[in-house]
Amino acid sequence: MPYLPMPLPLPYEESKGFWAGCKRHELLIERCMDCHVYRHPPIPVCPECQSWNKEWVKVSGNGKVEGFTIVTRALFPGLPVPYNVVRVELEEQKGLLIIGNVIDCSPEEISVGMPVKVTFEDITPDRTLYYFKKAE
Amino acid sequence: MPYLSGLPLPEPHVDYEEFWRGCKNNRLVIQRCDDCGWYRHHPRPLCPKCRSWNARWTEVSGKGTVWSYTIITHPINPAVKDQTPYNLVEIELVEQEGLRMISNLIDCKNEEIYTGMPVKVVFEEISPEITLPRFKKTSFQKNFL
Amino acid sequence: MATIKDRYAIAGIGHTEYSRNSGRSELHLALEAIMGAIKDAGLDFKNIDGIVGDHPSRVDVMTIGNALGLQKFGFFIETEFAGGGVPSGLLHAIAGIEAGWATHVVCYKSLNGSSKNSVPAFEFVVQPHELGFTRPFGLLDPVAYAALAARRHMHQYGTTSRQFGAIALACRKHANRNPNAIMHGEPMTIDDHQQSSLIADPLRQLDCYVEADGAAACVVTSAERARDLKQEPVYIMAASQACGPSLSCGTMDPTVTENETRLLARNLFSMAGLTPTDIDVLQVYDDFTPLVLMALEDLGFCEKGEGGGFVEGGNLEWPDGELPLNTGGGNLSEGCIEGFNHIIEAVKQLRGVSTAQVRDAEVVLVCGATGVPTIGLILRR
Amino acid sequence: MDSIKDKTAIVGVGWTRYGSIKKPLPESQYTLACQAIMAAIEDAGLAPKDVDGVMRFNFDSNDPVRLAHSLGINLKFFGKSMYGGGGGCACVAQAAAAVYAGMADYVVAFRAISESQEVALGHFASQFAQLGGIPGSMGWIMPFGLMSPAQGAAITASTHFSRYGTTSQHMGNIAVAQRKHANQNPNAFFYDHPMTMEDYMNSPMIAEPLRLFDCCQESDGACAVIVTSEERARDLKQPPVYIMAAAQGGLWYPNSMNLLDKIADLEKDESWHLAQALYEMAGIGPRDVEVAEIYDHFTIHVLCTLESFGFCKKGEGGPFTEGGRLEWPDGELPLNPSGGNLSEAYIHGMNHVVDGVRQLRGTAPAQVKDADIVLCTSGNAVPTSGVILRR
Repeated sequence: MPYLPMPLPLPYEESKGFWAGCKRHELLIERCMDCHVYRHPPIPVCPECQSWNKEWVKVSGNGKVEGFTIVTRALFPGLPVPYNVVRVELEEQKGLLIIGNVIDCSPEEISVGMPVKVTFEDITPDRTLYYFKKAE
Repeated sequence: MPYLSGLPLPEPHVDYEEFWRGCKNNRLVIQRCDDCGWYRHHPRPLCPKCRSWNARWTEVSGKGTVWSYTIITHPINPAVKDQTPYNLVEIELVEQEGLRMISNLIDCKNEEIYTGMPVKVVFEEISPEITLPRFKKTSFQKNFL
Repeated sequence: MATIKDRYAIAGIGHTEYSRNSGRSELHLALEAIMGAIKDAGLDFKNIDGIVGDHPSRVDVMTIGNALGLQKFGFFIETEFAGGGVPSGLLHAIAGIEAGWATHVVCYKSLNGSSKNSVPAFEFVVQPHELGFTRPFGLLDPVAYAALAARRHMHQYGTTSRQFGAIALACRKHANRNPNAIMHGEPMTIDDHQQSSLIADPLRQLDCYVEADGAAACVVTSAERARDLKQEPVYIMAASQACGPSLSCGTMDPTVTENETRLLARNLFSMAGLTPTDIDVLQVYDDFTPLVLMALEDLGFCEKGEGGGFVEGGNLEWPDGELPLNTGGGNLSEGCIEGFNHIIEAVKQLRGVSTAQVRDAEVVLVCGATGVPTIGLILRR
Repeated sequence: MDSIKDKTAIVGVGWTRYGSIKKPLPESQYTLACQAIMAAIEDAGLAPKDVDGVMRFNFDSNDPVRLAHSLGINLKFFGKSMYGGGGGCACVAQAAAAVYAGMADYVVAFRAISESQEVALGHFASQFAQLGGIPGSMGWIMPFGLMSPAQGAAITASTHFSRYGTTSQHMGNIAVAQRKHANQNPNAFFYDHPMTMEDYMNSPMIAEPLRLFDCCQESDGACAVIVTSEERARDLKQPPVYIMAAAQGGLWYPNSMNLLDKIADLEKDESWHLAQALYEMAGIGPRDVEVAEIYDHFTIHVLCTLESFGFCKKGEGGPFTEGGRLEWPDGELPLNPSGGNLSEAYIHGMNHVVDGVRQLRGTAPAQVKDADIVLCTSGNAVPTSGVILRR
């Protein structure tokens, strides 16, 4: 079951690897092979050292909520409110942010700084989305 | 059966609704400056000649000549797949030099079309909301001007 | 407030291969071309402090800035009107440097126009309602607009399809000297042109541009700075845009004397202090041959209505023609990079490294598309 | 480096009446654009044919062809800014640059907006259905229900709240101050609708912690300004308002996540970068600014922008809003005296520039006494822009 009845992302050249990783229930983040700095969303060239050499690295999926909102007014037909949107800072690198939802968690429980862990949901036979869960 | 089908139709819009309402009533109405008398198509807020805001939707004769034309032979656009060849004409209305609109000629073989050909408007209902102005050949003899 | 004449220069150029299928994303292509241009200029990425993006915006300028690791966030804008607007990137770059926001600005264009391997466009803007006066009648593609204009020109001035073909022929000949041209190695005769299939009468397939995948980029800086860089500067003598009330009902009038390109010519030549006879090489946006013919008239290379005669007899062909046109092959035969390929070729001519090098070429005119708001440049070495 | 400081001036301003999606104006976006531009031309004492350049917003469908058609003019410079509300002052800036570079003599910068007519409901949904999913970089955010700038701003607010102790009351101070200003401005949409802190607190939650009154309106209307060289400006009808500085600012983002509020760095956000560029070009500091025309899509971003422009320290934006400091006529830094996007109308910040000019002419509805220097900014949290004006 998806957390929200939203259309799925259309993978594009740079994002294909990421979504393929999700399919295998792996959170892959692009990293420069020369200076080892992570970047998300993926882009062909390293913003730190302009190297073209990059690799997908499986990260722990651990992080903490850096900011969040509880949406109470739906902008898309059929969206159940309230729902949460979180911006998570992954533990691998300061400022490595990713957007997601925290599932199995009431709006009152969510706070900035809350530790979370990635989880995966197979939406269709071909497509998997990542979410976060409250971690201890 | 309309001349072309499945194409995007005009969407309702305050600046243009009088034109399409006219077509629905089988009248070709063109925006005309109330101060200097200049016709303008497509419609726009100000008269580009005298910058007057005053304009009136004026029924025109619907007579004109083919200013230019093309026969679309290759369906580059998927919307017209299986509908080629079709003609596309630019009509200059008799009311004013340079007063031109895009349309199609119906009941006319593509080979018959020529630049300068006299034509007259006819209306083709496409949907309950939209009627399109198309053109038919006519002759200069019948009190054309 | 001095005029910009000769105070700005193109210091570096870069481009990818032009192909039917690049196999890379448009972002990837753009970065290759841009990094190539920066290297060509002998600059470091850190020197770049302004970016001018392309239209339609396939590759976001912010993504480019981030990838290049730019430090200073001085200046960014994107062009518009596709082929009419691509060279306007240089004009905006000049304005940005003149205003004091940037010192070295990169301009780029990237597209997978042939393979269509693009991130799908998402429209935030409602389509202009004026399209209701054209689309229901099947006026859907640029080729149809060009066909209407061409037919009228033929009617009014006796222009012929073979004359349109002469333009295609010149571009193809030039492409056959340019290994990066998509149509390299595919010679063409006027009979080939006449026998190619009708697309929108009177336009034939060989009157139309060749779709391509590829990217091109350049670095613009002040003439002063450019002189200290790796390459011989290519100076920008004039840059101007033009848009007037003559575009009518979404169509164009090939007969009026006050159209966009005519206005553009007036602006350009007066800024540069030149006349058409001073132009050694011409790079005119060539999506459809009739529009090139009309642009030649409107730019003042011949009288209105005499374009047909002017393009005949190899007049546009390297090496012997009087006015070599699109010496890289242009959109018609090199591949359509929406006019940025014309800028690259102009710079190559002025550096003396074109594959169809015009002897002693000193002044090149680059002209954007006719029939839309347009832009032109006059460059010199 | 040579710059445009004081080299250009705004010589004409024009605006229309304002409506909203709940009380729409009958005019189209096209008509509104022509109305505002013609008003600005008249205000400047010019004729339409004098105008030879236009700068518009990227979301504005009034392209130069439309304007040339309707106004009957020839243009030799035109362009559009980028990133929606971040590009308003960039329109003015590019106009000034074009004038300074000699590319055009009189350039109009404008925004016409008709949210009642042009923003089709379900527009997104139908496009996604057509495409079969969410395209490009929007795929990183929209599947998670993050699809409006308000929601992005709410995430930023939560971070600001948690890091600095900012409260809803602080954001409310901004909304209430601006509403008071709108009550002075007969053309403001909320002219005769006073609002108390209690009203603010009772307004419905949109995306926690953002309430309805933290958000800009959805408006109909248009604003236009005319930029020319300082030499030409001296001979025209109105006292010139000089452009002391104009700049763009922001961060190079990893991707065009247009709907994601991108403030990952609260310390040095877009407005911080902009402030450095503007103050450097103008040769002034925050203490010299007498009127703050701060782009207000959301109150939280006004607060962030005030911090970034150095009116207070980072993190102290909350307390800075207290004690009527931002309120005309007695506050030390009158904020958006026209009512701004929140309470005058959402003309994408071009109304801020118009009010800035009127302040310096001494003809504003809530006139700040002896105003000499005005700061106008565009949207924070996207690549942004700003101008500093003086009389």
